[in-house]
Amino acid sequence: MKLLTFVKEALEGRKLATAGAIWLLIIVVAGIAAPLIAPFDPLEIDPIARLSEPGTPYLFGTDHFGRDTFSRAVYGARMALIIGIGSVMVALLCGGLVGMLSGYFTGLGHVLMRMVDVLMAFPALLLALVLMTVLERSVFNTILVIGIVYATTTARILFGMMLKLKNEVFIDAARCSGAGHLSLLFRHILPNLLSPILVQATFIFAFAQLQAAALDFLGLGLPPEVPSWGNMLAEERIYITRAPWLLIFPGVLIILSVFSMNLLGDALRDRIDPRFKDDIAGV
Amino acid sequence: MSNTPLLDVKALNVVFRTKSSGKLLATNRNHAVKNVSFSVHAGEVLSLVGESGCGKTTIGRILTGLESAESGTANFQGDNILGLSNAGFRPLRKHIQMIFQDPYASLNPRLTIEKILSEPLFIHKLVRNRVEARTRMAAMLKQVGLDPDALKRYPHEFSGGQRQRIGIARVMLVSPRIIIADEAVSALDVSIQAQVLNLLKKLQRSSGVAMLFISHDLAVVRHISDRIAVMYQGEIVELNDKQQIFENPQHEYTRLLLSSIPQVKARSTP
Amino acid sequence: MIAYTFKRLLTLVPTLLAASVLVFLFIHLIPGDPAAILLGDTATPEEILALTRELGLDRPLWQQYVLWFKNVLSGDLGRSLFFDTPVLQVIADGAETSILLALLTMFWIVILGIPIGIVSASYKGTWIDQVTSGFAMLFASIPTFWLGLYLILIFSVGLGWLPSSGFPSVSDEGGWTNMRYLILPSLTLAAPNAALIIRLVRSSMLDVSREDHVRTARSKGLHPARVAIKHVFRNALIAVAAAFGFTFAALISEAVVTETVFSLPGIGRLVVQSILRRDYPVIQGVILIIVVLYMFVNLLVDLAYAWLDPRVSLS
Amino acid sequence: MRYVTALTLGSRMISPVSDNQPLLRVENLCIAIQNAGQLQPVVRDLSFEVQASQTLGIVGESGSGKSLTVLAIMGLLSGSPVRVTSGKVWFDGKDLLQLSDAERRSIMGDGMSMIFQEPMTSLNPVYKIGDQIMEGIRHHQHCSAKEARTRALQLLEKVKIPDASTRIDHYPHQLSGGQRQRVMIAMALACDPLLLIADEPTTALDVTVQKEVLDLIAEIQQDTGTAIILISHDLGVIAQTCNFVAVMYCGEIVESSTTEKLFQRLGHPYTRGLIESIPPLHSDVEWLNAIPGQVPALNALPVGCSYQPRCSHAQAQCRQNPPVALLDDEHIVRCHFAQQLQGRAS
Repeated sequence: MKLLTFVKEALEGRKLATAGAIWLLIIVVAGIAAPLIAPFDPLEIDPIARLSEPGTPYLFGTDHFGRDTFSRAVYGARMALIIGIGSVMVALLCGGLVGMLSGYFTGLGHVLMRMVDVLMAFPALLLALVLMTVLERSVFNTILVIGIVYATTTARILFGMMLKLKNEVFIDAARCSGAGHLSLLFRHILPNLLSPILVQATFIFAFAQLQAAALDFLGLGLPPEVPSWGNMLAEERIYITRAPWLLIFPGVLIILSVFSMNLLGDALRDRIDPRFKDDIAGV
Repeated sequence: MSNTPLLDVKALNVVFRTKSSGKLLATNRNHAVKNVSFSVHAGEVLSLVGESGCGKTTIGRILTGLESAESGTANFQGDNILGLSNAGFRPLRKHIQMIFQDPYASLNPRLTIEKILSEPLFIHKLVRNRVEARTRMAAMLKQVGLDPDALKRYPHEFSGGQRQRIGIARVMLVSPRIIIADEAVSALDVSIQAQVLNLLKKLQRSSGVAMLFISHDLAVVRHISDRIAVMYQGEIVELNDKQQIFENPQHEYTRLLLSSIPQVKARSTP
Repeated sequence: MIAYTFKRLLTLVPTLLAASVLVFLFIHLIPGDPAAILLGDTATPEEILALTRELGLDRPLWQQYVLWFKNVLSGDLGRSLFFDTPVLQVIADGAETSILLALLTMFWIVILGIPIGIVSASYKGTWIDQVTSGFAMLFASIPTFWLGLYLILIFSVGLGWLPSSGFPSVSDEGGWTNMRYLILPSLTLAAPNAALIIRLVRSSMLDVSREDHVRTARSKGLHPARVAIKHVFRNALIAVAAAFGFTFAALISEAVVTETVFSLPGIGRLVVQSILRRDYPVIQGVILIIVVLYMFVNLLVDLAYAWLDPRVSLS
Repeated sequence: MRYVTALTLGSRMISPVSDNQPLLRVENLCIAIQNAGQLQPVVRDLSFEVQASQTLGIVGESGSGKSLTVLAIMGLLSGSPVRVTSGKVWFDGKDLLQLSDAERRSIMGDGMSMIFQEPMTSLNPVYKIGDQIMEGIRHHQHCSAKEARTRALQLLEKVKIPDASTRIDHYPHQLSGGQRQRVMIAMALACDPLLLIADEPTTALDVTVQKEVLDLIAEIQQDTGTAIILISHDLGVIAQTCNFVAVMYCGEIVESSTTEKLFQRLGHPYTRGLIESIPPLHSDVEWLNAIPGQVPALNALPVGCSYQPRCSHAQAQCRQNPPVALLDDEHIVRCHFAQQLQGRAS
């Protein structure tokens, strides 16, 4: 509930970011209610209507198999949500936990952070590519790989924030009141980290979309039959001149969603504790 | 005043090690507190006074278990409290409490005053339930000059002086034996500082709690203490009754400090 | 400064060793017999046995690592399965394209990112700022390959101004005019990164402009432009320099995509093709080299940082 | 009409027939802060004068508007949500508020310069201190780098930086807090200003260092005859350094006089309250005579006298704007009961 008021306050007076938030809401609704909204099965092939232009009954036209682009785009929204939320969860659960604990228990923490440094020596997409080489192409693996890539930065960020928070006077005060480690970590420190974590999650969500699209494009992401915006672009790229709508619709959807998420993240970041602002690597 | 002191610090040494940037493995050693000894008796106010970097704050943090010492002992009611683990120190926290300098930083911005104040009550099992806790907290807030309504509010809704009163309430709620007050009034405006000083003095008198009052301000120190220890570069250079310190300073540094303070010479006279 | 450089170099060693272990283990992560993987599908059992002996695959893992590391130090990264030439050779063939692409991209990033960022910060809150920082964020939100495809569509297919794919070496016919092949790819690659630099320059300058020493500079009666450049931008540059390490990493990542879109014979496309061809020795070699390069860039960034901030180098 | 201004508060009374022009004359200065679409006044109808080679101390607690006043005089409010809404600031014959930005800048750092509170952050960390001192000199005097450096070296020696010829090439972080404040003073003196504004110059310093810096400022004033405005929350600092004092509360000057007279006959209950809030150094008192309550918020200023809710002498009359009372020709108090209360113990 507090996070919701935090978001509401951050959006106050920021028209573009509010528009972004509304767009994201539409994506969320479309993703959840995809079967109700999509007029066709995203995998259904209509051989006669291959590469038909936008109109009726195919709102966004069809691809080279004759599949309805609009329906695929709506299911793509669902996939975007799954990838985004999944990656954020993996990044926060792995990276967030490692970073927080490392920052709190600094003895072990510095060793853990050195290991994170080693992983960070691999540029993000390259690390994802290498991991995908070893793994099968699947939705789960794509989420895992993107999540791990951003877990490293998340660990770093939370480590830094924890070091700052741990030296706060009110933490000393809580210790003097007799609070133990668990109480310090979860009652006193974590609530102060929630809004910066939310901001970080917003940016991870945005980046994950771009990474997933890039992986799809390189043929190393989601399985080709999965209706995702990235796959739609990857499969239809050769029709860019013959059927430009095939690339415009999914492309614009990705851009709008990432842009909205970045706008939202930016608006939220302006509201968090200024000490944490520089820690969060966003746009 | 009984013969055995409540808190007896002997030969305390603190060394901070920081990584030296020039050499690879070398560390810089900063001997922050050198061979410091003093004692605080029950019901007494002892002040540590000195300029920034003299080690006074470090001593306060050591005695509340927030930092560790290199060597020395600190006997509280006969038992050495140095070198205790976080858990080992916990039972002592009911008896040794701390007031912090910055009223804006010492209250968790995410917690209501009720949560902040009730925490030590529950940890030290001083109350059985919320209702009892609330009664205790409301009474204490009245004592420090705040409305019991404050419980429902967050720290940012209060002014600096009010927050410091809340900090004092948190400390007094557990009825400690000794309070370590680290620059407790330094961050406050002159008129608020006077209010809080009066409050501290009143509570100290009425409860009989001992106090280690850490400050850079000699005038404030004179007002509140029984005895004063003057610190310079990690050492206590002079420790005496306050009358002696002010009227008959022995150490050169004490004299320098006293002569450096700008004063309002003319007083309000008819 | 020399002592500082030396110290930074030394701290790199453990990270580099640990990273090399990860790269080494990569082959072992792939399901199957490493020797069979390294030789590909066509290998005979005899060949596999021979390689097993040669690489010591029958020995404990740490001995294999030592052997591998020795080979790496002597420049032997193994043989490519696809080209059947030394991996180092394969990588060297792609180096020219990638290095020229990186340099040209860096050029765009610096000449676009920094001035626009300064303008955006100087006109904070005005429509100029809103437009520039809005567009910067928009460009940071566009998938690299999508931008590349549309640049091709407009400037190559539509207008016919620039070539759409490939890159003949500058030592081939055409000489340095062949750089025109890299204009679209470098712009594609620069767009999101320049956007990030714009936003970073802007926010760092706004942070610095709130610092006390800027007020001191203004109190001297200096011209606002001089305050903005000499005091605000100069100090903001410290944060911007630190970010160039991340920019380089992003560049490598996005170069993989860009080189694929524009069919450039560079290292980035080599990675993708090698993955699709299951040419594991090449993948391993490229990754090792990129990691070393990335660390080297980070070292340079650290040194630039220390050079820009006397508090670091002189403390 | 001239006589009306004479009754506004001044560090010195503006006599109707005064012929020697003050160096700085602030008339009815009002400053407001832009807050959620509306202007909240923070400094109200402020008037005072500074004569050449005078030291005026402005004392007040946080929120009294003392820093904003000097920032407005200096011209450093631009770019913040705070602005001057009305009034005049006459300096050296010109109304500063009517000047163009360029004209204003030609005075900043030249005829008028400023020292700030935080010596640790007020110097640019990436430039050598010598270069930072030279920057202002070269800007205003258009001299060669060599001449500027010679001048910078002289200045560093003047502010008693030991080993100045080496220190000139040091970076700020290599200096202690006290030394940095000396560098700030050197920088402010670079172009021989007519007026030096010091905003809490010693608040961040230890008391022994504070004494050295205050002695230095006093010495410089003796030597150069520069007029000084010293802002402080510490009455002791003001009493020891300044020959005129203005006490500010809630954006108004409530009392002003020569230092000697002010402390002899405290006119305003607030001034008295402030002094009685400070524990005495050379005697013991059981309880401090603290001012009750707290400084009102800007958006909830009381009607009439702004001190009235905290004042032990307040009466119904105090809910009207207090008149300006002249205790004598140089001692001015903004209180309904100035005459009755003065000297009486509270």
